[in-house]
Amino acid sequence: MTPTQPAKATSGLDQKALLEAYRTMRTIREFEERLHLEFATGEIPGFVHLYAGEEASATAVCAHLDERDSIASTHRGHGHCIAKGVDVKEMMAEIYGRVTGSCRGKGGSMHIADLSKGMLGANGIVGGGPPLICGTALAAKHQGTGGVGVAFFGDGASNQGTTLEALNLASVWNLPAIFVAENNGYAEATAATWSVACDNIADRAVGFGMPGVIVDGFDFFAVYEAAGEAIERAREGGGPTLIEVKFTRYYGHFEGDQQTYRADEVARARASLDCLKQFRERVTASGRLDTAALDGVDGEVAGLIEAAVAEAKQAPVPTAHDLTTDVYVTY
Amino acid sequence: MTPTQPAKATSGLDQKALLEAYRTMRTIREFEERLHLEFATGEIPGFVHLYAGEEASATAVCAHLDERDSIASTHRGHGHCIAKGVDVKEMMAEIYGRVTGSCRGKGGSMHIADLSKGMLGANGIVGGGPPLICGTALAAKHQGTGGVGVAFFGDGASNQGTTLEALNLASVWNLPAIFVAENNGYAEATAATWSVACDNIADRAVGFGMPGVIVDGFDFFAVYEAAGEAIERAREGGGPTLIEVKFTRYYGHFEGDQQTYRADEVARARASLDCLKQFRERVTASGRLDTAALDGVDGEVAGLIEAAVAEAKQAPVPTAHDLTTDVYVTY
Amino acid sequence: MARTISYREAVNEALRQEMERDGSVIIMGEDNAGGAGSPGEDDAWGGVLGVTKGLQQRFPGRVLDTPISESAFVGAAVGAATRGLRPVAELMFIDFMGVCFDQIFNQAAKFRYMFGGKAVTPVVVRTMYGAGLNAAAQHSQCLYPLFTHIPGLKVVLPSSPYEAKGLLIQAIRDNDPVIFCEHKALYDMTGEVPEDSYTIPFGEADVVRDGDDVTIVALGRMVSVAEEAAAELARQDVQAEIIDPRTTSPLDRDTILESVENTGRLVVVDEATPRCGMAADISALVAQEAFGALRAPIEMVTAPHTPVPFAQPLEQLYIPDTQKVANAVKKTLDWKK
Amino acid sequence: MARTISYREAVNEALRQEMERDGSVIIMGEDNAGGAGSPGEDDAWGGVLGVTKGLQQRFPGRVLDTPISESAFVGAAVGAATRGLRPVAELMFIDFMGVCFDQIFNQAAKFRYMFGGKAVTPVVVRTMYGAGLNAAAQHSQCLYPLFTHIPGLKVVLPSSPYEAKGLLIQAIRDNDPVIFCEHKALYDMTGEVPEDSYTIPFGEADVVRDGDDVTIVALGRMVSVAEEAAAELARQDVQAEIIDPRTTSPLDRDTILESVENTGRLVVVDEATPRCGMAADISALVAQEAFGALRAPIEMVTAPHTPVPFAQPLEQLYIPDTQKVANAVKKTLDWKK
Ligand SMILES: Cc1ncc(C[n+]2csc(CCOP(=O)(O)OP(=O)(O)O)c2C)c(N)n1
Ligand SMILES: Cc1ncc(C[n+]2csc(CCOP(=O)(O)OP(=O)(O)O)c2C)c(N)n1
Ligand SMILES: [Mg+2]
Ligand SMILES: [Mg+2]
Repeated sequence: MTPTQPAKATSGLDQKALLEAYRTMRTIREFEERLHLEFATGEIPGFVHLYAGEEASATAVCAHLDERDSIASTHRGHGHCIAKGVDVKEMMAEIYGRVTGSCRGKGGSMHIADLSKGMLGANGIVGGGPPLICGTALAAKHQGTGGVGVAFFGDGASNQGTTLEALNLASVWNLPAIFVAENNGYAEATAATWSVACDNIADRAVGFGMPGVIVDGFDFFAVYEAAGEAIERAREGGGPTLIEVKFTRYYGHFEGDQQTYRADEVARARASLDCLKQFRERVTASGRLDTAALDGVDGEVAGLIEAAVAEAKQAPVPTAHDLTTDVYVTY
Repeated sequence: MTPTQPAKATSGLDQKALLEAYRTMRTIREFEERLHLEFATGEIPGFVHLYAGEEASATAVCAHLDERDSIASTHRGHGHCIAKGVDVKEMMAEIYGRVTGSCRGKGGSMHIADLSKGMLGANGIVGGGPPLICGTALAAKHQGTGGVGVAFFGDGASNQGTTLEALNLASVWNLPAIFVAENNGYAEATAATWSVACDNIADRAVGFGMPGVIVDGFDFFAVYEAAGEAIERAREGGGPTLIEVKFTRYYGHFEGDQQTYRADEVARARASLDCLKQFRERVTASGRLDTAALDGVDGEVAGLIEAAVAEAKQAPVPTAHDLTTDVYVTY
Repeated sequence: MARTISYREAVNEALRQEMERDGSVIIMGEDNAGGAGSPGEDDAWGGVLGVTKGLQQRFPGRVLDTPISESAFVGAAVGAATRGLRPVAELMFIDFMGVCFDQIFNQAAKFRYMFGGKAVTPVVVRTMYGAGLNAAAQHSQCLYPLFTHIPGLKVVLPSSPYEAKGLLIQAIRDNDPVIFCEHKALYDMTGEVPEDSYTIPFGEADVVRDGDDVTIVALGRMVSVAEEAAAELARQDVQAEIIDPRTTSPLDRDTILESVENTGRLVVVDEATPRCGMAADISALVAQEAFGALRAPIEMVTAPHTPVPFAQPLEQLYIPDTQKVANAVKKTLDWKK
Repeated sequence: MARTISYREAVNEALRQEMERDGSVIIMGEDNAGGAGSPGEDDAWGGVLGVTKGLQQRFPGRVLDTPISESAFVGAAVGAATRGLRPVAELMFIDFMGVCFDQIFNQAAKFRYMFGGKAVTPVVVRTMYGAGLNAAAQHSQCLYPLFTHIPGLKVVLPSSPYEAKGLLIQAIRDNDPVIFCEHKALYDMTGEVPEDSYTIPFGEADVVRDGDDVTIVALGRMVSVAEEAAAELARQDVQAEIIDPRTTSPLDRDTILESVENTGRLVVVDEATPRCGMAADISALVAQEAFGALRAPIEMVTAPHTPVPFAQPLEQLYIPDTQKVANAVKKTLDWKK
């Protein structure tokens, strides 16, 4: 287990890449903030878990990925989807249960997916993703594509047997798999400091024969560098890595959660640690990007999300026919 | 994780305790060696997994236990049963499928149990026991008895999610639970060095916030001391411990296994490491017991096993009535 | 008039009364004690839908939060039950059974038989099932047919607040492992519930409505759907007898068979999917044991053989409704050889 | 005469031929490659009962041993199937489903539906079921009714070497998740099996024997038990038609219904336990769809609602036998209203 390394300036990313990363983070933030508002109107069905505050993790990890690579997500999956390139309008439509959605309205927020993008789905089962990623990593290895599989999972999920088994299997099979433990401090209302019996989730890596790294999840560049190193090693046959990303979620466990179990972490994080704020400061201070360019992205993203919501609300819902299709490929 | 400590002489055990420990180990050995022969005659139904070679583990751990304490075992459960005081004749009858057996012939070798002795059963499911032991330890804690729960499991079982979850839960709940990983080098035909992705199973302890200890499983006294320390700590509210016991099984995975996947470990172990041999040497060299006393025990044990087999073969089998009883307490 | 409370409150009250009565009753589950280790309000949650709220403060140390480790904590409940406790473990959604099923069906369910009648395992697994909240494929299943299939388990499906309380108290006192299935869409249903403690025995169906024309066996949430259908049918002069088995294992065979002997017609209404489900189970029972009385084919009204869809209009089509029940009844009445 | 091989060999041959034909087929399971990391003979085991023996040497790198981590490796097979492989994972005993069920029923089975028809998950889980080896309660179950209950899964029960080969090749080529259930007591059964590759389609029952007096639907190992019973009945001038559905999901409803339309009598023979089982499933189908043809109550011959006992005499009583089948048939023939 390596302690957090302060990330060097802007990690050698060029302007285009920096702007792209910023756009992704901003898109996730805007998507989630808007959902938070829309949910309150009662128009969005089902359970919705927001990723706001955690944008740097999905974005920085997926910045290293391409079409050879696959990811598995969690119930808190919007950010991973966006970072892996799933169409934002289709996502919004899916969350509204429309036939134009990524899953034609049959999955919803908890099962949003786009396999064509290597996004294996949000997952309603805590710990559902890590075993799947052993498989996608195995496929990449078998096919010799150089691809990797990345499993995102929470602090709560780090106590699920399926996750722990997957860590061991990935090591035993020497898979190009990356395990990203997103430690946002809570599983529902339960504190990670209570439910995870060791100091850091990354401490578990040694028991499964792989490197374990801890990174500051508010710092895009810290995550970017740690993920880059792990992914490169995996692509070269060096096996899996466990990366623990520490940060805070900005909203409740799901929409509707009163969060009385919390202290004032969120206000503090928003004020001083926020990944978007930090990113802006870093790239402007280093002179890589100027405020105008960043503001330009903000505007474009706002327009995109606005359009996504408007279109989703207008889109048709599935019909009786859809109820019984897609159960089997052939029956 | 503490490295193996050489055990001090005879661990301060008095003659009676030493003789008792020897008797238990010898009983297990004799029981298993005899089953090995009897199985070959085709008279014993089902799957039989022998504990020969591993006697020191069950015996030394259970030497610290009393009626407040409970254990959960594995498919390789005869040794744990005997060490926890289950009646040897009832055990033999059970393995023969007789109505006089510990489970009235309904369980067999893989489900041999005696709850009245705190022996929660052999278990046909790899990793089945550790969660159960969290429960018995919880009960002891809740009832304030000072009792502990001990889960025995193999190297193969150390990769099962249920086992790993149980380690974490025991720590989180600060349970008086002891996890004894019996690393005999194989899970069926698969090497532990391959299937366990870290160097030692005990290396996993840190990831679950508990001490991890490695002991030489051929050395009764080494196991005795490590277990004693852990059990004492647990009784006093100090929480769980993971103890890895390393040794070799003398027979195949189950009776019938040709074992072509193995090298000559067994011959070497039998010749120089054998727990019974070592025990005899240690207690005689230290002058605590003489050969005659030990030989006397050998004779008594041989007689007991002979009688157990003879009686089991004579005992009645269950009848049609037994098929549908014992499914529910009340229906 | 008797006091009216919700299904959620009925479950909570049953837990509270049993915990008061018997110090060996403990409960455990994710956030059941409100969220351990968190800096804010104590007892903030009471399980995800607030069912156990308030118990932690009343019974300190007897309401346990758990990590997300269903095998470990359900297994712990099972193990504790063999050593004198009467644990109630909450499996938040029945859909999560797949990560802990072994401890339920190979351990708890089989101890007594495998150990020759020498084990007693009084454990209750409370769990939430059913569609209706747009929670999609992994949070809306019924799945109790899977538990009903397993010898050694008892399976309970309360259909009202009154039943929730009485059946849960029975479950806690029962000496066999019990899977107690609460329909998530019923938590806010209110009904009359006595304040005192009472039990409803397992294996005794409730005849919710008398009728001579057709027997409707309805399970869990479907009982109220059947009642609505029966009310509509009554307006058309069809008198349906409605039977709520209350427990699927044990199943009150006699009440069902007697009713069909009288009506000659059977409609089974179940929200679970049809293959190897409860509708098939009850239909088969009747086809074997009351065949002589049957005057029409048995009708089954169930969810389709599909996962539960997310979108609202699809989920509404998925769940059996009054109209489908009424149609099925009419089909049995109209049938001609 | 055609070549005769065992059921075990038929499974092995199907795997070998498909691996030869298609480089994306890989197999994995405990000791499937013989026992990784061990110092002795290579390919020493081939799974616990030798079914995959020889494949590792022929297809290096495509036969994977696994740790005892069923969730992880079954899940890996599922994940790999979404990325272009056609994995066959071995779940050593079906009884172990409880430690990995989630990956099968919530993941593999639901991807296609949840993802709006955009997922293809061609994974096969081979597994061993059934009583007969005195392996007791946790190694002798049938449990395929649990998989049959789940929409999105296909469930296969080959009853002979010929079927084992053809159905397994179909399973591997099929684009849906398939649970392929091999009866442990059939591995040494021999029968004629073509050397060439062939498939048997899913959802097409085999009419094992023609007859006009009664329809016997028998599953898996029970097919041969039904055949023995039919032979005995034939000596008493009763001609039983025997139907082997071969797959429980999809189920060939038509063949069963047509047969009952003709015979008017149904006996379902299944080794699984009865509650929410296949016998009930098929009985319910017939009670709904062929009621008009039925001339007697449906009879079900199944294991009792108990765990599988260890002792030999009990296990023999547990498994449905020829006598019980013949008695059930006679009961349907003797029935008078
Ligand atoms: C197997 C399983 N158990 C429980 C749940 C209910 N649940 C959904 S999210 C969640 C908390 C997850 O916490 P964590 O892994 O830290 O992710 P986070 O929500 O913080 O992103 C729980 C308990 C579930 N969906 N699946
Ligand atoms: C869940 C589960 N998976 C697989 C098996 C089959 N099995 C029985 S024993 C065994 C090997 C166990 O190895 P280990 O834990 O090292 O114990 P040992 O046999 O060496 O005592 C296996 C794979 C099982 N019984 N249960
Ligand atoms: Mg979290
Ligand atoms: Mg071992």
